[in-house]
Amino acid sequence: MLNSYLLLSASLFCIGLYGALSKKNAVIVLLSIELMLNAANVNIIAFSKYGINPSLTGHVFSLFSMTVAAAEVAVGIAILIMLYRNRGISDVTKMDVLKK
Amino acid sequence: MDTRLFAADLLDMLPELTLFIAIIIISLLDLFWPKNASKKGIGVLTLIALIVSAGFLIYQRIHLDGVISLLNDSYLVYHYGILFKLIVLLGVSLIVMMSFGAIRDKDIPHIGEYYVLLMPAALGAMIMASSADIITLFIGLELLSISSYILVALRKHHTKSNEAAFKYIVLGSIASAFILYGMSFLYGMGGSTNLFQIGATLQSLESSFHPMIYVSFFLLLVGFGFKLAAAPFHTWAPEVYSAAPTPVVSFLAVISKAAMLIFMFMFLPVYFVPLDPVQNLTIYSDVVLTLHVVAAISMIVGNIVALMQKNVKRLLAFSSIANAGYFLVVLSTDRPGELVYYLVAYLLMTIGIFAVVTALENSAEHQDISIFSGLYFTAPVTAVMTVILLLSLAGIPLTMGFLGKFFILLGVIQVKTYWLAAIMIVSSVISFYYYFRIIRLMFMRSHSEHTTIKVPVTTMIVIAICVVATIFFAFFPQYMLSFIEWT
Amino acid sequence: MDFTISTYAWIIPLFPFVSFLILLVLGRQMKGIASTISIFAMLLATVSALLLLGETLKNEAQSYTSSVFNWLDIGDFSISFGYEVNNVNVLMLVIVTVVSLLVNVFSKGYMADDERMTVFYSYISLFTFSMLMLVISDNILQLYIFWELVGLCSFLLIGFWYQKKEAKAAAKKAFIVTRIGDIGLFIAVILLFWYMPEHMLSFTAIHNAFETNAHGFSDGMVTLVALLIFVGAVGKSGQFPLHTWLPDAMEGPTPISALIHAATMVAAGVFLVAKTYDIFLASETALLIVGTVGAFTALFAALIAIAQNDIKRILAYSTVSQLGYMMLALGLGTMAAYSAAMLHLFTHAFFKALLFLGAGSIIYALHHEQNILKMGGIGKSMKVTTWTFAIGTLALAGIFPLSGFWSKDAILAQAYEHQPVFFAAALIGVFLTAFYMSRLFFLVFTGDNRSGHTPKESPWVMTLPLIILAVLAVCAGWVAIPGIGTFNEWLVGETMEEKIHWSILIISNVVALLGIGLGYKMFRNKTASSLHEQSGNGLQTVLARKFYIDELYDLIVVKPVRGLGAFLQLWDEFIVGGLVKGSITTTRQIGKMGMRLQSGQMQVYALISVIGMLILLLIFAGRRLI
Amino acid sequence: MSGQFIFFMLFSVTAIGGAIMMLNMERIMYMIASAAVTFLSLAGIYVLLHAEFLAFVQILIYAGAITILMIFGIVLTKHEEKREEPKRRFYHISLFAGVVGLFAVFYYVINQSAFPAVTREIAQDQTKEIGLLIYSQYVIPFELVSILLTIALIGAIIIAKREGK
Repeated sequence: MLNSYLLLSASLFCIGLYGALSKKNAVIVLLSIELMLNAANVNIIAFSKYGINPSLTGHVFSLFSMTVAAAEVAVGIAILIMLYRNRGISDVTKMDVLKK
Repeated sequence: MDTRLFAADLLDMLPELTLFIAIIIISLLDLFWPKNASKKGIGVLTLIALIVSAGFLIYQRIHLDGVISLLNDSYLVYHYGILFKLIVLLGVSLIVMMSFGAIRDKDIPHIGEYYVLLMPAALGAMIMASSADIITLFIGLELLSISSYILVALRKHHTKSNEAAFKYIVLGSIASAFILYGMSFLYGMGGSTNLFQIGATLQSLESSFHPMIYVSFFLLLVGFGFKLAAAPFHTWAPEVYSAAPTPVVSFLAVISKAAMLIFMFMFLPVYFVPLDPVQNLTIYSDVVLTLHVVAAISMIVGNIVALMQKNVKRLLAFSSIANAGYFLVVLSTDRPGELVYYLVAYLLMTIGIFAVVTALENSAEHQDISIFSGLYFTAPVTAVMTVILLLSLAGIPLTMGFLGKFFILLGVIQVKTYWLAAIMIVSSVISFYYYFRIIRLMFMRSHSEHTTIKVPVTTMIVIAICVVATIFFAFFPQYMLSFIEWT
Repeated sequence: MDFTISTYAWIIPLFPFVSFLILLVLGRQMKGIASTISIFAMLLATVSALLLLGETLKNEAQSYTSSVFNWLDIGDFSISFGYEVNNVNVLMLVIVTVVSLLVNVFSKGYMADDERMTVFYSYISLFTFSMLMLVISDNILQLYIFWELVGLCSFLLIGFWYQKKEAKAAAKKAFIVTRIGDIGLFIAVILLFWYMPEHMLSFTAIHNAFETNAHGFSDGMVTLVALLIFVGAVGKSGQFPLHTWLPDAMEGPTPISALIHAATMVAAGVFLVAKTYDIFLASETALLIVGTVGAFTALFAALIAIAQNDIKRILAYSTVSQLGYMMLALGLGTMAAYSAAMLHLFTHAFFKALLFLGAGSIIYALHHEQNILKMGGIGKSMKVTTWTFAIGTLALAGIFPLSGFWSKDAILAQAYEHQPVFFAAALIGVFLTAFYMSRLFFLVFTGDNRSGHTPKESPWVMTLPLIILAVLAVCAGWVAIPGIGTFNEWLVGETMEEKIHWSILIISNVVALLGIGLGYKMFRNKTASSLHEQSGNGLQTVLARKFYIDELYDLIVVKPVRGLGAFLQLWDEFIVGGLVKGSITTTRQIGKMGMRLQSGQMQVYALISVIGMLILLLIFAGRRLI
Repeated sequence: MSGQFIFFMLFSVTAIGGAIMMLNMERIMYMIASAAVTFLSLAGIYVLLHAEFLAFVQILIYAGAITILMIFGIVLTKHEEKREEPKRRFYHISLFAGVVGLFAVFYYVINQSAFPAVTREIAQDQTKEIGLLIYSQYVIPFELVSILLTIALIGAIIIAKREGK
């Protein structure tokens, strides 16, 4: 049973990664990253039931990681809003003024 | 084996507690700070908090006997941890001092928050040095990362800076996701969040788990390499370095790197998993080999691409990528003493050179390498000190930079990794060239950019501290080495 | 222990260092007196060095070592920062201080118009300091440190006129080529560190360990270490195949060429081999390689010198060739040859510095004209320069009784006794040296003035050093007149049985005179037109002009020799030059690739990381699992 | 086929389906809605894993807070809806190969490792147990998280704030 959960999480991680690296819309990129973090949480919770030495620690771990994810996305959106206000873009492929 | 924290234990956490309380108090003070008063007061308070915290650390070190372990071995107070924390505090203090003269209102509208934010970042790094628990490590890392995302974004009216901040947070979050995913595997196989227990359990696992152990390492490596700015995970660094405020850049270059080194220093022992008892082969040996390869790529890419740069901060970004390579080398030879020495050397020369850059770019209003031209004729003292810092970065003898690299090389040759030693020597030879380019620029009279340069007093003090220490600890490394080796 | 100056030898390098600091910090305000400060500091250093010499002459040969402080103490080993005073070191101290003093004085005139004079003097002071520290280092790590610093100064000074494209290119080349040598030396230092008993790196310890055979090295390792040290020496002393940077280094100011690229720094390679001679003595192979490289370099650099027209480049190749002589002598592996090498180092420093400064005086008078074909007839108007230059030429050619004669003879005699092949090479070298120097001399000082300038004798600050050096170039060799001089015993500390090879004394003189004579015949009193025709169509001129003798020589001796020289120059340009260019191109390519990664697209950045991770994973984990 | 497995299949299909929909939807609001579906399905998965408290938190934070934040982000930044495909074919091919390669590695690794089939029953009163853990063993990260949230709050405000000029 554990394998199924792990595979679910692996698929979510890879889909999230694909989204983060292929979508042009900055908000969706952030959302895809949330998906990757969520996949890690699925992993952790699955391990806390089926892993070696199951315990509630995993729950605590994923609780923390959810909080962190929320904080990260809040800052990310704030930066995006600032960037949009100054440059008027939200397309990540157009963010290339720094290339050399 | 107690899993609770008692009031008495708080004494062992005084340095961190100091910062914790300072963050709360100073950020509240910042809210009620008089509108027209200078925000430098916040900076001074921050500096005081950092120094008090460092004072507690030194006190703690003097009275330290062995290892203090709290909360079921998840929080450790030990010699090298204290050294790392002192380095972090030293670095942040220098950066705060540098900022007094360097940060201008038109650049950063929220100077008070700027100073406040440096503290949680330092706190995150300090916690990582003490933590043997992956949850605490992760939270410490994120505290550091999120603070630095905000720090990079503080230059609000600067579109390049906005863009760099967004790139930094997106890439940084992806790196965090990789780290978290890798940690989840470690947690699953180790059955605990405590690194010692994970290490013990991993060793007893049967060989079918080995692939997963490898994968957990490589997942961590992505995040680790990213935040250390080691190639091929370095690509963000030139952009963020060139766009962020210079004191923040020196923060990223020094403190973030130091924190990541602590992070990996904690994780590496987990991988002492025997593969083949006959050949004395462990997963650790593969891990080390991987680190060596990453180190080699970083040194080559960093030093060579730096040759092509015209923007000072991009040049220094690549130089810091190359330095990430040197750090990886010493990390993989498992010599904490040398790591600390080179870390201090790197801290001094990097913060010193960024202090110079911040004064020059504020005066010239651009970052082209030509800001250095004719410096010797407009500001001779600054120029001479810059030369010393650059010589140290290049690893010319009689500077800390040379001794640091010399120690690293001794270690590499001792473990008979000659190819890595060769790459290290050759690539640092290449680095001479771009550092000398800057030096030569400074002694060109005709092309002088500035008529006069005003280096703010605090910036000058920072530069002077860095230069004097760089020279002093090269001539008398004994003082530092005996402190590092103190038992 | 009585009061001895040896104990205070560490003061000598401090004079130039203090002058460096003063010039560096207060430089801008004191532009006028920068030279005075530097000269005064060097004067003090020279006097102290001479006092020290006086003391060592009185005493029996003994060495004084002192560690100033323990520099590094890690675990079970310690490296001290100290100094050593023995006769070899004192000899070097005297050479460096005297030449440096005279060059300082000379530069006051030569660099008078340069607006960055302060920078120039601060570089010179820093160089002299580093060189003196290198000389008195008591351990090889410390020596390495100053070895790097002198290299750094050399690099900065070659590129001193950064506006000149050639100067920049030359600095770059010197940088890359000498670096190869430095890496060799550095690896040798680290190997010595790991394998020496108790990680001792002091020269005394190396000496003791290798003399008593109590070192922890295998035979192969000894050879390796010796050769790595030699690689360092090859780079610094411009030996084949790393010699190519030295002629290019002539793009620097001429006084610098005299000081760094003729008399002192380039001799550091020879000095290094001499300091670690015990290691070389322990390996036959290493000695043979040292000697062969030296002999080959001596010969082929002399050949190339014939084909050159730039006065400084001729002198530069001559330097390479003379350093080759020293290496040749060291390769013979006897203590007598060792002291012959040091003697030649000693005399060469003076007459080569003299020649370079003389060349500087000419170049100064001719408004930076360096091509000898465009000089001529200077002898009439620049008497002091001419006479001193003549003395230098004769000394370099090895004419009795000037200093070069005695030192070269000592090397020839030793080569004759131990390695006939080297002897033959050295003898041909003597002929070639005499020839290219007389060519230089007669083209420059006799005949028509082809420069288009009216030369004036240089001011006294420039001629005075020339006169002093000329005196030294005459006398310096007398310390080692076979049978009379006591140089050998003083240097090595043991009495040696000396055979005086009268035949060699005579042969070498005759050969040298032959070379000069040939040069005289061919290049005396050239007019602009005769030079032009000579380089034109050969056979017709022979018949028309009826200069049978001249042209016959030209055809059967000079042309082939010059052809060979030109051929060997191809090595410089294509092999070493190609190597330098190749390494630059490769780095540039990698750099461009690295730059191309910076596309500004963050998603690309992330993908690079992920794919990089996957590749590493597949390589390092995959090999265990598949 | 146990009931648990049926529910697992149901939730995972909706989770992965939601994720894929998120990548392929035309309109941004639909994308966010699909992501919300994924987050909710994952809450279901957590329930299956006996992590009821976390399932609750998941709904609160992800399906609630984060989705709302994203909608804020969408509203505050205008988006051109038309999709013109950029000419980054090489990039997309290598991206696809990279992601598939990564998944293949995960697949191999997960199938290789033989976790023991023992499960230990976790305490009934999870909320209390988690609370106890947080306030004892994990009190340090807990305090740090409080700082982290404060910092993120301050940071988000000062960054997003419009500067009066």
